[in-house]
Amino acid sequence: MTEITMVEAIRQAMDEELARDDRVFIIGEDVGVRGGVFRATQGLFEKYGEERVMDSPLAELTIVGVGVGAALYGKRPICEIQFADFIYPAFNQIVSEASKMYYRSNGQWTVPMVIRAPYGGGIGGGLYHSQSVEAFFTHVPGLKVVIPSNPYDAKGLLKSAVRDPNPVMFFEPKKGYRLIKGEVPEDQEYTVPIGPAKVTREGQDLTVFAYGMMHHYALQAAEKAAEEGIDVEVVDLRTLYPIDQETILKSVRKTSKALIVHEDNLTGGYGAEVAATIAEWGFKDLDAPVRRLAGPDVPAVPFSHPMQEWFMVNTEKIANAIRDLAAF
Amino acid sequence: MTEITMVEAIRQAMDEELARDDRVFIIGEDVGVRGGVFRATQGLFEKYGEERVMDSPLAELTIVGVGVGAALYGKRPICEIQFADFIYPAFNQIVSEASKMYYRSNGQWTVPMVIRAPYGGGIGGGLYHSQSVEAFFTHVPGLKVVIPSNPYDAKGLLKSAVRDPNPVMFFEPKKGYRLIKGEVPEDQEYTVPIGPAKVTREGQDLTVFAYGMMHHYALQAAEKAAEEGIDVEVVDLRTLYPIDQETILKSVRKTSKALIVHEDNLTGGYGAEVAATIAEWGFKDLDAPVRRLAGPDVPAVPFSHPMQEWFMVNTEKIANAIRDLAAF
Amino acid sequence: MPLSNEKKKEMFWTMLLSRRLDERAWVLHRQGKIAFHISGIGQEAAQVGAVYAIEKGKDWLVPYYRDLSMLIAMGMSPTDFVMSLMGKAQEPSSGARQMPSHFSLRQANIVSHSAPVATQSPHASGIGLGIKMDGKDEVVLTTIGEGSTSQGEWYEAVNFAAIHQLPVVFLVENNRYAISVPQEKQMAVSSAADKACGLGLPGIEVDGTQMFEVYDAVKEAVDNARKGDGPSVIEAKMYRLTPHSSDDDDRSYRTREEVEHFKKEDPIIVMKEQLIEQGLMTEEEYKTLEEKAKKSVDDAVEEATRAPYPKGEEAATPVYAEEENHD
Amino acid sequence: MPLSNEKKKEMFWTMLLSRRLDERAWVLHRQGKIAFHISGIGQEAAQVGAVYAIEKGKDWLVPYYRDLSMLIAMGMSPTDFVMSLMGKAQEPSSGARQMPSHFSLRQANIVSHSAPVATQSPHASGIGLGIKMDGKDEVVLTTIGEGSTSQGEWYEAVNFAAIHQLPVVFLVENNRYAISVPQEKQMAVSSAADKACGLGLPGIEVDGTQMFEVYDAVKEAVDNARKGDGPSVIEAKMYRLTPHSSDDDDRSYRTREEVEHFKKEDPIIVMKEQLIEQGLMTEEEYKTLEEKAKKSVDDAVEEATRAPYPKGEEAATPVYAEEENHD
Ligand SMILES: Cc1ncc(C[n+]2csc(CCOP(=O)(O)OP(=O)(O)O)c2C)c(N)n1
Ligand SMILES: Cc1ncc(C[n+]2csc(CCOP(=O)(O)OP(=O)(O)O)c2C)c(N)n1
Ligand SMILES: [Mg+2]
Ligand SMILES: [Mg+2]
Repeated sequence: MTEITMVEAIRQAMDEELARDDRVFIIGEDVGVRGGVFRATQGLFEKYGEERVMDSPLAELTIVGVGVGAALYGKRPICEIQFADFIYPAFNQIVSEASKMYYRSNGQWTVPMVIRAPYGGGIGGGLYHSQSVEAFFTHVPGLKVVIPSNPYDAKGLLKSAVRDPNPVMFFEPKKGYRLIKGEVPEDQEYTVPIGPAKVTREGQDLTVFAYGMMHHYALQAAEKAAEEGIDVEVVDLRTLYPIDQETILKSVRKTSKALIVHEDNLTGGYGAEVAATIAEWGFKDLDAPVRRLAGPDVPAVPFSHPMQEWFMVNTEKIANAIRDLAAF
Repeated sequence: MTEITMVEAIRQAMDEELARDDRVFIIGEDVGVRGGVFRATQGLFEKYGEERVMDSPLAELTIVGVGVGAALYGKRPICEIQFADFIYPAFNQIVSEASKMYYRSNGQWTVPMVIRAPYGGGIGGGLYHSQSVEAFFTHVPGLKVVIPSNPYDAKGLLKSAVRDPNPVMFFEPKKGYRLIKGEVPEDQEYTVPIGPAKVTREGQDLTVFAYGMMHHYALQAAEKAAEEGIDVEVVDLRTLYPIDQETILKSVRKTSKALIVHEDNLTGGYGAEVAATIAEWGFKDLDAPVRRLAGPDVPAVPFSHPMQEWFMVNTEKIANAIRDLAAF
Repeated sequence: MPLSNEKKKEMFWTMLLSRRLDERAWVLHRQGKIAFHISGIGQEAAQVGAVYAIEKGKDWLVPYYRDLSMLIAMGMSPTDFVMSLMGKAQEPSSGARQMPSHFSLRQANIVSHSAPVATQSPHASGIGLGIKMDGKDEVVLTTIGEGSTSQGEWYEAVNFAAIHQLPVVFLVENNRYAISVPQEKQMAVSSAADKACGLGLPGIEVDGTQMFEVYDAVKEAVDNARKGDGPSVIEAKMYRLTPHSSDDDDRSYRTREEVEHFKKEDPIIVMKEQLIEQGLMTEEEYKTLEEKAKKSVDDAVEEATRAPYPKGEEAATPVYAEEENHD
Repeated sequence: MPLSNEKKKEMFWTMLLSRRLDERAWVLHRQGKIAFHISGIGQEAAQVGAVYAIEKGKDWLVPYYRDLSMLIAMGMSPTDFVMSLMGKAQEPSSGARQMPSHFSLRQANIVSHSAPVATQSPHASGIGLGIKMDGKDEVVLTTIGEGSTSQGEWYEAVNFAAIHQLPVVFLVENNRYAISVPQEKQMAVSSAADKACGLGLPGIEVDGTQMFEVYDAVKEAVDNARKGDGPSVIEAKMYRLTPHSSDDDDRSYRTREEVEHFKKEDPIIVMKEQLIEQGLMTEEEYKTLEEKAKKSVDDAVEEATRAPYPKGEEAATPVYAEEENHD
């Protein structure tokens, strides 16, 4: 086991999948000689050549639409969207085409593709380099939506995503790219299955549900709370869609209190679905209101530092929410 | 008062607003001589001329993007998207531009525009002429999202939408265009404010929250339930975003049981937010799990009649859900 | 190699069969037996001419909803089509999930398309990219209406194919209207073929009522693509002889005189007369074809009528694939 | 009416001030005093040449993030700009909500733009439509990078303007790269101006280091637009002399030799020499301008440094307008 960063784990996953299956290729803006603006594809162009690590025109619709076509032909594209904020020009191809192709052809055509995009704030990116976009896709049957929170999962889930016969939206918490480090087996291949959420900290008093960067903070907040005698369970949702109701409800059965955390805007965010699931199927287990802690309902994360900090959920805010809920 | 159809109410609203304010104009596919594929703009081309009732190229991005520009200039565009299913090419202009312009310019620029689109299934339209798309927009601060359920509201809300200084998504339940009739004052101008939901039937035992066509069915189901001695309150949500928490929570305080109904797919649908709101702020009032009745999690409404009926929520299914919840 | 006389007759037969099938769909709609029809009437010459330029079982077709005669040429049976009109479980495109005329035929390399226009165009480029990557000599033919070339999606697809010199032929079926909107409100050029010059690939205009001219133009583009000389845009000019669909009423936006004028240039008449004139077909033979077409359509309607509807709950699947569908 | 000598000197001054301001931003970044900068260095001649062709206070500018010298020309002060670099509350474009160089100046008819490229282009067409509807003789100038013309959004915007003959000038600032991606991977034509022919409007190519040539080309297009003769596409060729932004490292995708080569064609040098050669400016005068620029930038940094940051909770508004913002 060696300790590597999130972005290195992602790079390794693509490297290994490119080596394993020559149908796999990468397409996106600046993924070639530049190695990606976050260096996620660094060295891959040199290793696999221009055709398998392909600079696209500056057009997200092209990246995804061509990806869908290549997948129909029998390739396994990994489409990189430079920032999640720039995925909207491709929205039609994702929602009308990739997600519905299998169903609408009654199983004739599959679209095995991955759409990778760095998401999230706290990096000084302002309104258009900080967005969380997962909730637009966790409502679209036919898609899978995955968000890893640590290098081990990032690598294992991305490898599973590449092998999945369905279109997988793979959102990467960009603030964690270099910040979050973790152990990853060195000489041993592994994958992490798409689907199950994971209890990453056992506890009795309440459960915090989170993903991506917020999961990282949730673990830190749980440690703080532990010092104050609050025993917090933490669940890393990891695969947001389809939702893992079982793991969620099992944890609520145990702790009877739920706090859902994401950095995306509150209203209509993914947390609403988790809360609704609990309110519908875990109602009898509940000892307290289902709480959500999320970004405020303003258009996006502002640039200027004080305003950014005001927007962002962080360890302190989570710890406060834990205290409140524990005291209920 | 005369009884008119939904689509006639919508036509009247546009007619009156075009007459009232010469900054108002309509742009969309086939809205001109053709009068719109649902005849919502019938006669307006003849009355106001080509420039104010303008056939666009077949390009939704153009319709909305040009609309944003015209609004910045000082016009008040009404953009028609022929079917809600075709709104995705305009997603970037709606989500990145229209919704964020006011915030990002710190209040310098407003985008007073309405985006109208017929939505919903049950009309034999198959996967791409039946979609409900509201949940993609009830998560976007800066937008307002309105769905009327009857001619009176359709007319009054659309007039308010045209006068609103913000971008308003106005989704029209197309199955109700001719099916739903209602009284509308003949010689008297009126508007209906954007914002408040409305209790459309008072009851004690449980509340059904619905909108659009499903609200129509919900009222019918409530009548059925009444025959069986179940006293149902019905709330027409009408303005979905920003959400009217107050009316929702007040009704739950009264009935202690909530059933949320929409025809859009269940998971990640608008019902999730209503349920989450209730689970968070109405928890103490609840006597039963918060129930959702919605379209199944398949990509969209299939064409063939038996499969369409399987998909669609209807009066019978709502009545069953009411019985179940009442018995809890 | 020029088209043999046999081939030419076969092509005319395909036009004719498609036309009679298409007309029957309108009748079924008037009879209340089907809910919806969208027609290819008036576009058969261009469609059949174009599709005969690609190789069945090898090349790829990424069609749009008016391409009934292409589908017939590629092996979709009249019964298959009538089943899709009726929403029968066994219709091959989508198991009755999609509206009729939203085609797919996996075994014939015909890709499923949707209703939002122009979404198919980038798929064609993506398939072309796959072909180029594998060094195959396959070609992709994709079609679209002239109005739909207003979508940025079409521009991006053609641009990508031009940059990478992909083996794709972009055929624009210009029937002069997008529902009610005439070409002048879609573009400031006189032909979608003119758009090609701005993207760096050849743009060719051809008379869409002349089946063999369309064939020649598309064949040349296909040959170029196959050789590695890159993509082309071809616009075939024609006229939509019916309303946009069974939901449309075209009287609000075009005069009856205009429609009558173009009925005289109906490609079925044009091509029939051409074949007879050139001595490739006699009036007798033509009558036999007509009878054969009628019988084929009658049989299709009968068979399709007997076929079962899907059960409602069949709609629950297939949302996610367990395995990819490739060989 | 040809440009007066005074005007020409004023234009050069605008270039120079912008350049020194832009360079200071890089310094501030190296000093850790600002978090981000995206530069217009190398593009000033084209920008100033173009923006002087529209009428201040009457015409409209829909810019993109490299247009610092256009903004300076239109009245944004150096202090305003440095405040935006620092995220200070009073910066005029967005109250520090947007990243620096995402401009807006309501009172100067400069429209707020965002980061997703090409979204501004349809706005320009929409403003043009408004102008035409009102029968005004205003004109819209909008800018974009050559890479961003790959977006369908740009195509649709230009197509709409061409169809309706709107008073819009689409200026493409071709600096040869989109971050690391060279023009050949964006298009199969040699200039974005070539794209115009496919859309039915004039397309003009011009040397972007020649300020007065750019002025002449844009002025002609503006005059045509004002007369009702419709839109134009103009491509100005230039070179991005800095990395894409302060987050970029351009060594991976272009050689130092290439950059050095283009540094010899730096528009500041080119235009300075031209003005001196033509006797419009002496070396002495130039030095004075340099000193004035330095002082202006020094003052701006000092003033901006003193200006307050916003309070965090100011970010809670303004999400919804109570009233529209028009006169
Ligand atoms: C994105 C999108 N917008 C609108 C529609 C509705 N619609 C269906 S066909 C059509 C006209 C298409 O015109 P054209 O491209 O010329 O093809 P034609 O039908 O004339 O063959 C329209 C507007 C659609 N299917 N997709
Ligand atoms: C829709 C979208 N995709 C990606 C990006 C990231 N991005 C920012 S600038 C840029 C390159 C732009 O190149 P070009 O249009 O040539 O303008 P230049 O920066 O060279 O002036 C990219 C890819 C973006 N801002 N918007
Ligand atoms: Mg057409
Ligand atoms: Mg560039």
